[in-house]
Amino acid sequence: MQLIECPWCGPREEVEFSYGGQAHVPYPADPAALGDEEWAHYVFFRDNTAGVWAERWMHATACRRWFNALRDTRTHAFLTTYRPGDPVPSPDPHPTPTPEGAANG
Amino acid sequence: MSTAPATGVPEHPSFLWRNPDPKPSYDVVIVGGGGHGLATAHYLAKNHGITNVAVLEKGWLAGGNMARNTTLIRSNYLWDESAAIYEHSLKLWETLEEDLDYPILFSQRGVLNLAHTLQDVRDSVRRVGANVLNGVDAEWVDTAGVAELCPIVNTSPDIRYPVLGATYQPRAGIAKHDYVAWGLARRADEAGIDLIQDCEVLGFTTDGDRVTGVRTSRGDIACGTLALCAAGRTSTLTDELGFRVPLQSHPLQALVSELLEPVHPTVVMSNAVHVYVSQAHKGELVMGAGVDSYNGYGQRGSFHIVERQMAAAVELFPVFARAHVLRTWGGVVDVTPDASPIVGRTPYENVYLNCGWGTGGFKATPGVGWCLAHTVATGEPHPYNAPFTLDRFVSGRLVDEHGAAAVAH
Amino acid sequence: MAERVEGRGRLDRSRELRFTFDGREFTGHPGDTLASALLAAGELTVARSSARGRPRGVLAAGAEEPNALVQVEHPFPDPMQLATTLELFDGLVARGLAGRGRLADVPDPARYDTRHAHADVVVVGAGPAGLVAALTAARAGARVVLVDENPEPGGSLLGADDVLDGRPALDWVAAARAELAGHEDVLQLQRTTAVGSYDDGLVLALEKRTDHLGAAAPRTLARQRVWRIRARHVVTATGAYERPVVFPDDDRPGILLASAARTYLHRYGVLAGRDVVVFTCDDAAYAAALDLAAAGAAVRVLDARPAAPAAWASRCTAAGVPVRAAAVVTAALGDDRVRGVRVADFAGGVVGTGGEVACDLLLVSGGWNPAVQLFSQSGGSLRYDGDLGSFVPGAPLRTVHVAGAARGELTLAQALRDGERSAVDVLTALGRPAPASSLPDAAPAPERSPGLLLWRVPVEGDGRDEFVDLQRDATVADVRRAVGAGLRSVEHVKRYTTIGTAHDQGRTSGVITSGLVAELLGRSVAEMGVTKHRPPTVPVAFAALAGRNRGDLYDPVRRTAVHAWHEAHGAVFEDVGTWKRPRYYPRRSADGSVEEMDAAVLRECAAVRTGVGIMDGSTLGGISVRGPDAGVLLDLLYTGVMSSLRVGSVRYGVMCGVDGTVLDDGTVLRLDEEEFLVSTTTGGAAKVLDWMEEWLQTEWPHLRVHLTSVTDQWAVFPVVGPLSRAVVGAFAPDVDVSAEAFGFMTWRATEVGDVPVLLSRVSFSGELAFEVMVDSRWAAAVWERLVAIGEPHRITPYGTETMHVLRAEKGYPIIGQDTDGTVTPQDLGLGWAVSRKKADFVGKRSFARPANLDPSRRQLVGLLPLDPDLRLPEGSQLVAAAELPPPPVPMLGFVTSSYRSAALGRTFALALVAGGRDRLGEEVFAVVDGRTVAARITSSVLLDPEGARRDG
Amino acid sequence: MTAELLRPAALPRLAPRGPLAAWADRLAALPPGLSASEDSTWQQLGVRLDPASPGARAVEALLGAALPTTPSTSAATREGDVVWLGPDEWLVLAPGARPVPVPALADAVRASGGSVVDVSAQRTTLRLTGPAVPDLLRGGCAVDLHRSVFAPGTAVQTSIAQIGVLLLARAPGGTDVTVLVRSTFAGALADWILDAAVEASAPGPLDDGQGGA
Repeated sequence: MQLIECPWCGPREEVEFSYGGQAHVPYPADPAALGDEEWAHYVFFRDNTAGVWAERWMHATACRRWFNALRDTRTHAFLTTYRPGDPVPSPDPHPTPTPEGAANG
Repeated sequence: MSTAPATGVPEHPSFLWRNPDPKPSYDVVIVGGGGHGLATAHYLAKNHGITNVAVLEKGWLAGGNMARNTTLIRSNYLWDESAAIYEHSLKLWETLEEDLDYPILFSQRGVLNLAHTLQDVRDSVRRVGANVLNGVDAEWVDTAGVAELCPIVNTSPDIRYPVLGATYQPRAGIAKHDYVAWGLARRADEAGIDLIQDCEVLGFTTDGDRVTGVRTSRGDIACGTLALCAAGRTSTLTDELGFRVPLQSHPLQALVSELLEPVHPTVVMSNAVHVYVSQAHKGELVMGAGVDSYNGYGQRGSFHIVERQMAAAVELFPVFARAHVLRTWGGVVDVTPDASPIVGRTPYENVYLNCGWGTGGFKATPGVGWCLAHTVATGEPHPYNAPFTLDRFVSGRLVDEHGAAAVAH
Repeated sequence: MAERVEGRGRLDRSRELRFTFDGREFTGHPGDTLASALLAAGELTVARSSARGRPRGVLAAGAEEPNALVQVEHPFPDPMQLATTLELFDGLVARGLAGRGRLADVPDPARYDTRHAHADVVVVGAGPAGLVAALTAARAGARVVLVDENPEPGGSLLGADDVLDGRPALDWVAAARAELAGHEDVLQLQRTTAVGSYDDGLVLALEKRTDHLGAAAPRTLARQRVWRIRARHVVTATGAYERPVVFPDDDRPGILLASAARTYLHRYGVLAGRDVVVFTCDDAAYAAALDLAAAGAAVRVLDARPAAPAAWASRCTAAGVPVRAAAVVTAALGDDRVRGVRVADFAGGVVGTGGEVACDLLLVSGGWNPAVQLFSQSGGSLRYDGDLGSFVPGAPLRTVHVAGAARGELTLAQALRDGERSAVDVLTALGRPAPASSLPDAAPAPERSPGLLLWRVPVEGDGRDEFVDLQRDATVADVRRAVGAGLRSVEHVKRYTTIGTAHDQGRTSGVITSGLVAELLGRSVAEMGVTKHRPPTVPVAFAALAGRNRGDLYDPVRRTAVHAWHEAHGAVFEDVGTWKRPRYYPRRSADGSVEEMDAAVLRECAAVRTGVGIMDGSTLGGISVRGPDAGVLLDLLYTGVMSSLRVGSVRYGVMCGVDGTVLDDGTVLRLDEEEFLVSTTTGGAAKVLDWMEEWLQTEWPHLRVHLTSVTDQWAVFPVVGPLSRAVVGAFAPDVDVSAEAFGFMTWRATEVGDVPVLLSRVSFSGELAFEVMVDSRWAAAVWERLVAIGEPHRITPYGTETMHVLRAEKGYPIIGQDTDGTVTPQDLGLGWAVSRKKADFVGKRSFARPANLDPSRRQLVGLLPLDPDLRLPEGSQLVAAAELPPPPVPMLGFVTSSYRSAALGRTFALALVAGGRDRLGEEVFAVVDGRTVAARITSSVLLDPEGARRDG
Repeated sequence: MTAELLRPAALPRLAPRGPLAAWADRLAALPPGLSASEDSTWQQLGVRLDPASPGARAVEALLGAALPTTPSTSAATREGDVVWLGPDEWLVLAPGARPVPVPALADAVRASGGSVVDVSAQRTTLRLTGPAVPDLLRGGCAVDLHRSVFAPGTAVQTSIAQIGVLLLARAPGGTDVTVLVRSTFAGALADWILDAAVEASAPGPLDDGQGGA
């Protein structure tokens, strides 16, 4: 059970969050212009990276904000979290240090 | 010779397989030495006489999900296509012990899927109705029926979500996973098929729309036909081959208790009070619940899933209060958007795909092995696996086993 | 013969505890474990082995004990306790287990609970290393949690007679405990075992709070408590387990680990034998030999190594303990218990000839296995240490540290230094200055000489009686057979032989098995590795992990503001998600008989259709959508246009997933230019708010709109029926409730008394209806007033069952009952609610996929059984012909909703049928209990299709 | 003719009722060291606003307090509190008898694209006081209540068991906490507290050194 660093509230127990799968998959600008295959790839296909990838989380029981995270799916360890709209940080080899502040930020 | 190591569990044979080095080429290369890969090899030899086959396993044989699942076997799935392939698998389970000449402890003790809400009851009656019309043995039992089939279930009307009844499939049950795996492996090895362990696939060699060989940690191996049976790690292989599959790999946890005197006669599953549990032959309770929400290849999950499962277990089975969790672990299950598998063609002319089984992999083992062997041997999917195409996600003709779980009004 | 000796042990000999084991009466003292009390009474045999029924005795003194599994019968059946860790209490009734425990067949009366705790560092193990680590951190002002499995701190010191600062080591322990108790920010937990070490410094520990009190345990106290300790650093000072050497008949009662015999002497005052042979490959066994000799036993030592360690040999000579080096035990003699050993020379790995020696106790030491479970669980990799002959922590982890014997630092002095070193590492990482070092002086102990790596005594023979895993009765023969079968991985050997799968998880057998397999394959032990360590470290009761999430607290019970009224008026409730919703209100007649559901529902339906009914609709979701772009957001999410809705009006809307299937539906009120009030289904409330937030925050953050849940802010009471206008008119006299002034699908705001109320002409029954919305704090009062005003019209409260019938008579679908996640708006006949004008909305593109355009899709239709009195079971499958062909039988669809209708005077149903809307009038057959029942497909709107009743 | 309708005037005044009305007597009988009292009369306003906007300054003037921008904190206003709920979201609390004028607040935020929603009934408040409160909360809430990180001004949105709550620290160390809970979950929280109190009523066998008060 991990501590997840909400970009606003700080580190919180994993049960407080809900998962949103792969990040940075924008809704198509003009769905009507897409063929069935392209549309299916938006609706059903996502990466399934075994390693570091960008994914989405939502802090469901507190600030209720969506944010992104870089996480290594092999070890489950979070590298960093960042706000939607912020650029994807470079995968920092050193995972998020155990938080200095207490669990309630 | 010494009797079986534990209380009355049959002994393994004194020879299982050869551990050969990989040959430079094979007619068929199967990537993944789990239950599905071994079953495919067995049926290639048994049904089609194809034995110039290699099964490549990156770790130890049947050490992935085959060693980590909760060993449930049933075919009472809702949609016609699912019922067909799972029922075909169940019929093969019923003769597998003879076919393999191996004690797989196949026990048809029945499975109860509990209903706790009025919508559960509607969904259950619907599923039972569809099962019967698809030739699957299924019946709806009321609360008293549940108490009769499994007396330790708490059928009191006062619990948080009272049991309103259940679907019951008498022919469903459990089997001993490693006995099944070793039985399949021994038969394949006997037929001359090479089971290659510690052999990780690192890449492929291709020629246009054909794959000509696999690059592995134990050298390059050429192949006539390639079958992918890597379950949770399928995406790593398809990424290498340059085509996408709609899979997400999630941790799926399971646990066992200490050995207990027989107390749980059947298999019980519940969605609303989320846990499923059976008691294995040796006496340990074997339990599981849902996947962890996030993607993960760590073969472990978050402990709050186990705690929630324990609250459900004690709620449904008060007598389990002082049973003890002896060991917890996790597998990596590949889930598709419609919770149904993909078994069939790929963009490569000589490559076939078997994945997306999510939490249903073990029960499908003989069935999918049989179908994939047919598909590899004939180049044509069998009617049982024909609906489970990769391109169903484009047409929208899903086989949506997810859909039913909704809260009404 | 094992017996109690005077002047030793940490017992309260003034009090006697009576207990029963295998049906016989015994006594012990407070401070005893079941194992020590049995040994004190000369009882060596505790169980029969699971497969071969051989007698088994206590081997160890702690959690690594493989044999002494017992079933507790009183105070309450507990299927698997270890005699070596079960604290003795008066009235205990237990029996030896032959492998399988027995569960009680009555519910467990005990309470269980949990506690969260936070610390800078959690130290696991209050032995010498752990105590120093905790003291060092506490003195630096850090927040510390110290957990220890024993009733009192001290760890290995409890089982020895070490000296610190010139005084008994346990005096130093007592001082350390007192000092720690003085620190406000230190939590000491005894009888608490760390069972799991998870991510980011989470340690799960199980505290046994009242087990040692037996039947005297107060009912109000939780018997066991799961501690969730979130710490920034973890120090595991969990010591090491001594391992045996395998030899023929090594399972006889009366064979103990050397350190265990020493513990029984010092901690429990039990001399485990009078004529003792100590067979060792390691220095540590000499201390046991000398202590037992000092207690009056005749002891001889056999050291497998070419030469005995000089310092220990001289101490033995001084104590009259003969030592024979280069010698091994080649068999234990005696059937029911050990009565002697066969001894042989051992040089260059070859067993020579030898003789027999009588003894009543055989102590064994093959070396030490550091307890690396928690480090390994935290993701730490292990490294094989050739000197120790065991696996130790490999590369260090950033926040999980290992100290003392758990890292192979086996002497007391090393443990103390390593405990301090680990605390200083933690303090450095925390940026806290470390206090001055103040370690106690350990009396000088002889330098440790290298141990001999000996997994088994290399005797001839089939290995059938050389036991490796005593609990599983697994032998060297089984290991050989596994390797012979082609198995190369220790994971395969474990499953083939079941070694390491019992409660002790291979603590004494795991490394030995890897050693044996390595020898058979000619490979190194490092290459073989050991099987994976998994939580929990010791078995944990299901109920302990369930904690207080039991009964009504298993899942929160969600109640509307009017719940008390519903209960008081005899409502029968239904679970809808976490809500309790009234399903119907059965009448109780004077003779005490209670109205059946069908009768109650017919009555409630008739009341609504002919008079006036009132329902509690407060469970529906409510979302305030506010801002200049509120309309834009709704247009993107609903299938229809919402931005054109006028202030004062209401519109029905459907929301789809990206795949075009129906997600939820409900009404939308436009409160003002920049504010809409969206209502959702009960089950959809949380899902829809999350869905809207996800799109707004991650796809359209530019939209100026805010979402707020107001589900619990508003209570909603539909007042329905021809007489509803009279009741609502009287309730809100300032509002003109006439049809002309207050049109369908519009709303009016007013005040009743000084309470703001919102009325809306929304109907889910086709009848004239007004939804009364009020601040939920005034809900109970408003409901009671509506009921009082409606009393002359015999206003009737109705539940979900009646609501279902009324809406089904009008063909209105219920999301989640008439849909199953694969159904589209078009399938439900809601094409009118799908805009053709809008360029895009979520789900629209999927409508154009081949599968969505397939005419054979299942569509919602009405269904009238030819027998008007037969109610089709909901969920029944529908087939084309009366005669059922053999399976698989093609199915046309299924019944989603089915009721008895007061208004229609018959039963009716709704169903999803392939190409249903093109089959109106056709016959189809429902399969009920294996036989077919004919029914006619009709339009889904069976009552007042022209909507004449809507305006009353 | 329809029957003579009861004149509304003849009916009793519409009186509000808190969600925990049916639990009041049981909550009043909690063991020593733990007391719990409901107050559902608070005015509660959900405010959404860009903290850097002019509207924010206007709101601060109206409330007599700076809008807290440090996550999980609250500030005292003239009458009550303003609680940080998110990067552009606050909950303004005021006594029911001395409410903040909603129209004035709405006008203050509108120009800056903000919004105000009356959510006074969405949550009720339960004040927990006494030395046994920290141990009670630690029985189901993962928030660190140590005096160094949980003191007046701390306002944490979290959960107790599976019930979402907002904790307002009224004293260091968690011996005086105002708990805001969704009205329809209030009964479930009260049941949870009453069940936890079974243990709090008996003297704990172990001292609890969790750095309480």
